[in-house]
Amino acid sequence: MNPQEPPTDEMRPQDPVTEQLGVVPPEGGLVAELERMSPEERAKHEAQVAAAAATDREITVGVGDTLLELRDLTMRFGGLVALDSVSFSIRRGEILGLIGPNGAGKTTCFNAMTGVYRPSSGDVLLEGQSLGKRKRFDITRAGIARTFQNIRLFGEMTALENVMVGTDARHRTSVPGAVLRLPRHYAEERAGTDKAMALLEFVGIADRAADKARNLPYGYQRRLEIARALATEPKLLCLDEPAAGFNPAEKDDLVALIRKIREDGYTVLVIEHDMRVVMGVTDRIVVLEFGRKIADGKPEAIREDPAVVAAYLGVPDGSA
Amino acid sequence: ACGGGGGGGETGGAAPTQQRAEPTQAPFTPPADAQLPAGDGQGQCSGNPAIAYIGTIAGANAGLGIAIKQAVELAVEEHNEANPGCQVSYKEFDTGGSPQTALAPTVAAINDPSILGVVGLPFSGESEAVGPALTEAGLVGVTPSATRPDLSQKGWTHFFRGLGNDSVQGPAAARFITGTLGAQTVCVIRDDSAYGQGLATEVTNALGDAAACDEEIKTGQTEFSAAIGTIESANPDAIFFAGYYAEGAPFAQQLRDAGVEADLVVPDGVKDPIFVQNAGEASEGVYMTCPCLPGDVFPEFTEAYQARWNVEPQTYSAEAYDATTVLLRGLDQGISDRAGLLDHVRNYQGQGLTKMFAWNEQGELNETPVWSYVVKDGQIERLSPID
Amino acid sequence: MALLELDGVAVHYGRIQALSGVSVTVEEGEIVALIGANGAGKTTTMRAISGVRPVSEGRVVFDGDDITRLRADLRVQRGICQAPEGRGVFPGLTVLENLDMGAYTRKDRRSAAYREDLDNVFELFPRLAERRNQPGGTLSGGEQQMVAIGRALMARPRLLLLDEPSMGLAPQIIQQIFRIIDNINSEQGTTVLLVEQNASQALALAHRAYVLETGRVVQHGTGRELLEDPAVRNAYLGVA
Amino acid sequence: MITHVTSVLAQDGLIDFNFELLVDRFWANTIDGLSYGSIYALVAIGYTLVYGVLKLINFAHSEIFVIGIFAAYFTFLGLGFAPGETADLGLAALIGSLLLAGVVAMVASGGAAVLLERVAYRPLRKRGAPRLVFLITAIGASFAIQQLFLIFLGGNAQPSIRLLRPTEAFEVFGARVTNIQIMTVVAAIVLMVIAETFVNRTRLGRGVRAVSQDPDTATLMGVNRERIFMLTFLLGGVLAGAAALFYLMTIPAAAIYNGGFLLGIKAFTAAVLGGIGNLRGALLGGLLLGVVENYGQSFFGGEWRDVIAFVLLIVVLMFRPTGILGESLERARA
Amino acid sequence: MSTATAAEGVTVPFGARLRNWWGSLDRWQQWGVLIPLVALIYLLPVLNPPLLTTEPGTDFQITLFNAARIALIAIGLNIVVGQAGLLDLGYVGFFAVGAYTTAVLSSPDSFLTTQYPWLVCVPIAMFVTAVSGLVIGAPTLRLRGDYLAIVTLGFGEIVRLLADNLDPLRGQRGFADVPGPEVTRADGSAVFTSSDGTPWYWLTVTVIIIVLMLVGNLERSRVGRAWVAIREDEDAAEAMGVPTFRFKLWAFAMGAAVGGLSGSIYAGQVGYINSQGFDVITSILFLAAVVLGGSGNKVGVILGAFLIVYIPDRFQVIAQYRFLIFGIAIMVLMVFRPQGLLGARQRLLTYGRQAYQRLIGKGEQISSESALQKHGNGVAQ
Ligand SMILES: Nc1ncnc2c1ncn2[C@@H]1O[C@H](COP(=O)(O)OP(=O)(O)OP(=O)(O)O)[C@@H](O)[C@H]1O
Ligand SMILES: Nc1ncnc2c1ncn2[C@@H]1O[C@H](COP(=O)(O)OP(=O)(O)OP(=O)(O)O)[C@@H](O)[C@H]1O
Ligand SMILES: CC(C)C[C@H](N)C(=O)O
Ligand SMILES: [Mg+2]
Ligand SMILES: [Mg+2]
Repeated sequence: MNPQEPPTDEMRPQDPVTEQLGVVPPEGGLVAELERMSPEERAKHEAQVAAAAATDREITVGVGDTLLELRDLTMRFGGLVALDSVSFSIRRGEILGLIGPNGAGKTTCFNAMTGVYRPSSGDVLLEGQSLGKRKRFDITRAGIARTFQNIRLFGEMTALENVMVGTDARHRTSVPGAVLRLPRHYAEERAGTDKAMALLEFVGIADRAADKARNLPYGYQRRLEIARALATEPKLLCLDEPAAGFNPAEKDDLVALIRKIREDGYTVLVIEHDMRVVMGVTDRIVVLEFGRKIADGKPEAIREDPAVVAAYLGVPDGSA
Repeated sequence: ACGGGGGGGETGGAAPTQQRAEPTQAPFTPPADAQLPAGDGQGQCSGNPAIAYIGTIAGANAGLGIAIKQAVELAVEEHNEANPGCQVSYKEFDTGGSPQTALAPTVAAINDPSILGVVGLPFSGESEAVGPALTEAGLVGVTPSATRPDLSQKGWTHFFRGLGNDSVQGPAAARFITGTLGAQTVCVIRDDSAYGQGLATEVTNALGDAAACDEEIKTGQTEFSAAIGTIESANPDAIFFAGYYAEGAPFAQQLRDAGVEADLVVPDGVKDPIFVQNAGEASEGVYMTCPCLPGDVFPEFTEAYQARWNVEPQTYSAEAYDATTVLLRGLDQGISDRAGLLDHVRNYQGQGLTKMFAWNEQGELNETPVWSYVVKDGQIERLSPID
Repeated sequence: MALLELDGVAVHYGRIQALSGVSVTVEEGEIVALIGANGAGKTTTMRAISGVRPVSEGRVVFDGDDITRLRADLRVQRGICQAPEGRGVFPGLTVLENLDMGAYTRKDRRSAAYREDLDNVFELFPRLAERRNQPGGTLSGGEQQMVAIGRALMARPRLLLLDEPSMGLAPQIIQQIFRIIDNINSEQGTTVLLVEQNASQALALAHRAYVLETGRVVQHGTGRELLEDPAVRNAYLGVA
Repeated sequence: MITHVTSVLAQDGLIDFNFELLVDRFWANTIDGLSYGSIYALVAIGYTLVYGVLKLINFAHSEIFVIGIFAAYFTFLGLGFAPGETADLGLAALIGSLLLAGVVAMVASGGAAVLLERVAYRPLRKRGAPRLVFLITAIGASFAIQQLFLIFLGGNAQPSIRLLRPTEAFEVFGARVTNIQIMTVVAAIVLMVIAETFVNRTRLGRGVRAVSQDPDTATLMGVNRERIFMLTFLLGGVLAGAAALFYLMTIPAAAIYNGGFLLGIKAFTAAVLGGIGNLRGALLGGLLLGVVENYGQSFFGGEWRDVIAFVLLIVVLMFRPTGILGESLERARA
Repeated sequence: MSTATAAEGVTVPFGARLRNWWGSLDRWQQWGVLIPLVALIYLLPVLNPPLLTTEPGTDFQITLFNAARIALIAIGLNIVVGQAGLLDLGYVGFFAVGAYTTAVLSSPDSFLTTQYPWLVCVPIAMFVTAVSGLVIGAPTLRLRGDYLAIVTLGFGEIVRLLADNLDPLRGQRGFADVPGPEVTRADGSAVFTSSDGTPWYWLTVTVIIIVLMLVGNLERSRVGRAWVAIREDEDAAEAMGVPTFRFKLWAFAMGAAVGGLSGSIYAGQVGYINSQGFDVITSILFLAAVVLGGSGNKVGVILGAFLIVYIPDRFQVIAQYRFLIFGIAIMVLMVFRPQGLLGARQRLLTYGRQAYQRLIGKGEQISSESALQKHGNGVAQ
């Protein structure tokens, strides 16, 4: 999946975590292990992974109708207007880019959508339903999942468990069920583990499944956040600067990953500063500046938009 | 406008002292025939009997416990020195002073067959917690200080109280306040201990209409402006403080600082030289009641204690000394089992330093005088028995 | 003599070895870039230099002195200053106080030079000037990044360590950042050690660069050389 | 004659109200509360400082305070004042003695706090112990110090020594204000202002704040973390020492091995009430706690004092989850 | 904040070593270790091992019982503190509620006219305590970190003070003659008496084993995961769809119920309770048991509880110094084992193990951990 091999286990001659686990990873890491498998084994394994990663939720409506709508969303902090009646909508199945200068209000927009902040005015509608009064966890269950600009993982949990917390959003076992180990507990637990593992593989970090999240390098942590968000089976996946801290090659992988996510039927909203990523992956782009929407259109149009160039892009992107 | 001047003129609160004669000291001669631990030096005991102190050593209110423990230890030492024929071991068990922790050490004492008698437990609460266990084991316990009345009503056969209980002291205190001191309105301040609560109830009941206000404080409290405020507002002729000296001393001091001149009467839990030291000048003229004969007039005991422990004997040291003596007398006679010692105590009759020891069926002393005291020139001086 | 020299440095996290035998030299007045994939050990190298992560093998030499065991805050006094990964903005201090913290070891905090530096930072990042009294914790990600860089500049270090300075910044500002780095290097003579994912720009700017892979230096050379190296291009510049 | 009249909790009369007394004693309670609250405040500052920097509830701080009490006490004794009496001193001698005792107490408490930091907390830091471990170690230290006092000085309070009798300085709405009360309140405010100035206006103070927010990054700015920790403990200890002197003057029989416990808990409550980590909050919390406790005692009766304190805390936190002056910093940004 | 340790010089943490060893055993080997170990635990009061015993200072059986009841408390508190990361300094309040509920229902001193047998009181006490957990938790659980700590401390004190102040609860006069289970020997004498710790110890150990299993089930489930997530980052947990408030309440209620259970057993054993001994210090000692043993590790906290009770009791003979020893012991232990006697990661790793196993396509079994451990070990060799 990557022209450059991801760091393998060779660099970690002794990993205390996996050691404590009593499972020293197979020599050469997971990848090597997969390679060692016989074709049948391999096929079976991949079928398992694919089945587990596929979302259970059927997509009832075709691509195109509105999934999420922001209506005159305004967010004030004291005298500061971080969002100034911003309206736009996201259609099912699309990848929407949200860009703008630093401090334009992009993250604030995420926060207002996911219930971290209560909007000062305006409303957010998911499939026509207002999210205004709903609790944060409920919004997630309703179908919006996100990653964080400043990574927020459960540091002491393993990568796998981090993702399982995400899968739990769709589980219903509560205390009595867990205490008494009811059948549903088993079913959910098993399904959750499988799915989580598959997701880790999907984002390419399965070989560190048993490491504490805290100990993962920055780039891995970002991917883990994506896997965790995906695990909640969102209708809309919101990524806040997913490519930050990636090198160009890794960014290419990320673009491929986001495309794959979309192909699996997710709708994606992505904040990103890297124009190659933005242009490479989005179907449509919304541009914010000083809390106001200044443009909304296809990537090609946005690239040419003089207002956007002035406010944001500056000299045509030279990094590519 | 607070304190001395305030209140206005109804019951002549300004000068209660003029309505009564100043209480005076009644003559008292310490008992000449008091039994001492040393005895006659002819003690012969069989086996290696032991006496145990069970009570707080390191826990809360350790000070009270240690005063007792040290007296017990002193008594045993004096006894052993004087009686080559009877060497009694001393053992101690720390209960931590609370009913929650008292049981394990008590059971340990019970399980030690050499222990024939116990001095303790000092506090009413822990005594209550371990009572059934001691009775079941038939291990006699003489408490030098637990004064809650109902301890003797539980049907325990091991329980002997080495002093009068609070249902004796309470009414006596009330009589002293209204009678001798001639007070017509009284504020009763209580702490939250089983002892303070019980005593305050007894006093309040006995005071009847004279009880003008009441206020509760907590063990460990050091600042009493609110309680004193209540008193100032009520402007009583006298105040009764049902609690221990740890709170009594700062209370008295702050009371006088606030300018309240009413008579202050305190019970046995406060009757301790420490109170005088800690309340400073505020202790001057404070009246005390105690279900004990004056224990502080025994220079020999005081000196011996001071020499051994480098501190003055404290609240119930003398009672503990006496209680130990009672047990030692039995051992001197060669008693070698618990039943025997229990029997010995039950039938014991003898003068102690502090009083005459002879118990009734319930384990209460027959003679339970309550004495009044006053602090004068920094000394606790006995006045007279309250009748 | 080199300003900074890492000699066979190894660093462990518990029993995970994150660096093994890393040797890096930075000459006075140079800009040196470190590039590598996620988890290669770039940040760890920076931490080893600034002293927040102890070195288990090898030596760190700064300006001729062995500072391998020197406390981190004393290294700052010698002129090593780091803008850390993850920004490390003090959330409860205002922008101004944050910047002032950068100058903590400076003796001339009442002087004109100090004021001038402050004005410089505000000029570079007008956004920060607007927000000078806003608590750091409420800034946007990019604004925080500006604070982190500005704060490092306030220290007027001899050796400036920048860990992914362009992360989270808008394209326009990124251009600016690279210009700033160039400027302080050429005008103030500050030596810079730079970790960048934006490898092409970093390599274009740097005099020399090192490539880290799984905790080892696998390649080094001038910026230009590496920029043209097919393997590097393939692995880090995303030019398939 | 005033008796408890109204009853709540229906017929049982479980809790009595005494409205009359509350009104009657309003000003007296306010003044007493302010002065006692000042002592809470001075101790609270120590909690708040240490908490702010190490996120550690330093349960041993109450013992640091007790050390100050004993230090002041033995200074009195050393100066030749007799237990059980009130000395009769000229103004100069009085001020001199008090100053000396105060300095000794502050040095003793401050030194003890620094020592505690060294022997108990620093090793833990070096080993990267989790936060709760510090808390438990603090408890261990608190036990140990208390027991040392108990073993060496016995279980009773030291005989009281007084250099100064509280006398009425002036009256406020018929309530008297004593000389000691004035000294206490003034000292609390002055010391608070000094501490606050130090933390907010000096370079080292800024180091303290930086370390409290992000110790690792602070190091990268050249802040010597260890020195900041030491300084924090020192400052907290010194203020506890000052509090100890005024406490001893207010309650001369305060020199007892476990004398810090209750006050410590109250002071900590005060610190949280005001917003832990906030110096002004500690002062405000202390004063408020002192005053409300007193009103409550008059209204409900003395046994409810501590209940009132904690209920006040809970109620305040319900409405202001980070205390009265607590940083209402938006929670860390998502 | 941590210092470097050279790779060679690293000592494997004791807990990890123990775990490795445990993981390296076969299933039957594990049983082979476990059964004698449990048997040994049950036999302790009878064996009264010479070096371990607390006698002559304190009755060893009762010390063991006290250790067991504190262990039960520590297990409950560990749910709240170790799992969910909610610092509760007033846990003694729940213990008190459990004890008082039992006493009020069963003591002749009670204002109630009927006295119920102990066995009836226990479930009621647990229920009442759980409800009190909800009542205290509902308004306070939105507080963060140490604000929660001090508020719980306040609630704990309020519980004690109510017991002290309210007349029907009898303050320090207390409730006497709280009965125990009505079991008699052949000769008609009661088995459960306050002076014989052994039957009570056995009872409590049995209860502990049951509670451990149930709590273990919880921890190895979605619920336990949610707790840890909340502990690690409450906001992120909420964003991942964890109803944090509800799960925190559950933690509080579960923890409280276990505390109440312990209180109830305790009241039955001592037979007498009053408002003393439910103070802040006691509460903090409970916490010390948890932290000392290894917050988050159930076996660890049991060990911690044992130490908390055992150290002071062991030094009864030098009573004056025992709390000094105790205080210093705590400090020293914490310095040498800052993660607690046993570290906290045991449970979480089992998932990794399972999933890893399944991923590499070998272990198909998910229900039995030991099978996986065995398997995992196979890979390791
Ligand atoms: N809690 C808050 N209090 C005060 N101001 C805030 C708060 N949160 C955000 N802001 C301000 O609102 C503005 C928008 O911030 P936001 O994080 O949404 O920017 P952004 O578009 O995500 O920028 P970046 O690309 O740098 O991440 C910023 O100027 C920020 O300082
Ligand atoms: N605190 C830690 N504990 C354990 N291992 C760690 C820790 N920090 C980093 N590591 C490990 O050290 C290795 C190097 O990490 P480092 O952060 O230096 O990489 P990096 O090159 O900066 O990566 P990125 O580009 O993602 O920031 C990684 O394998 C990582 O898992
Ligand atoms: C030591 C004593 C003052 C004890 C008190 N009389 C009680 O009953 O608890
Ligand atoms: Mg942002
Ligand atoms: Mg990095």
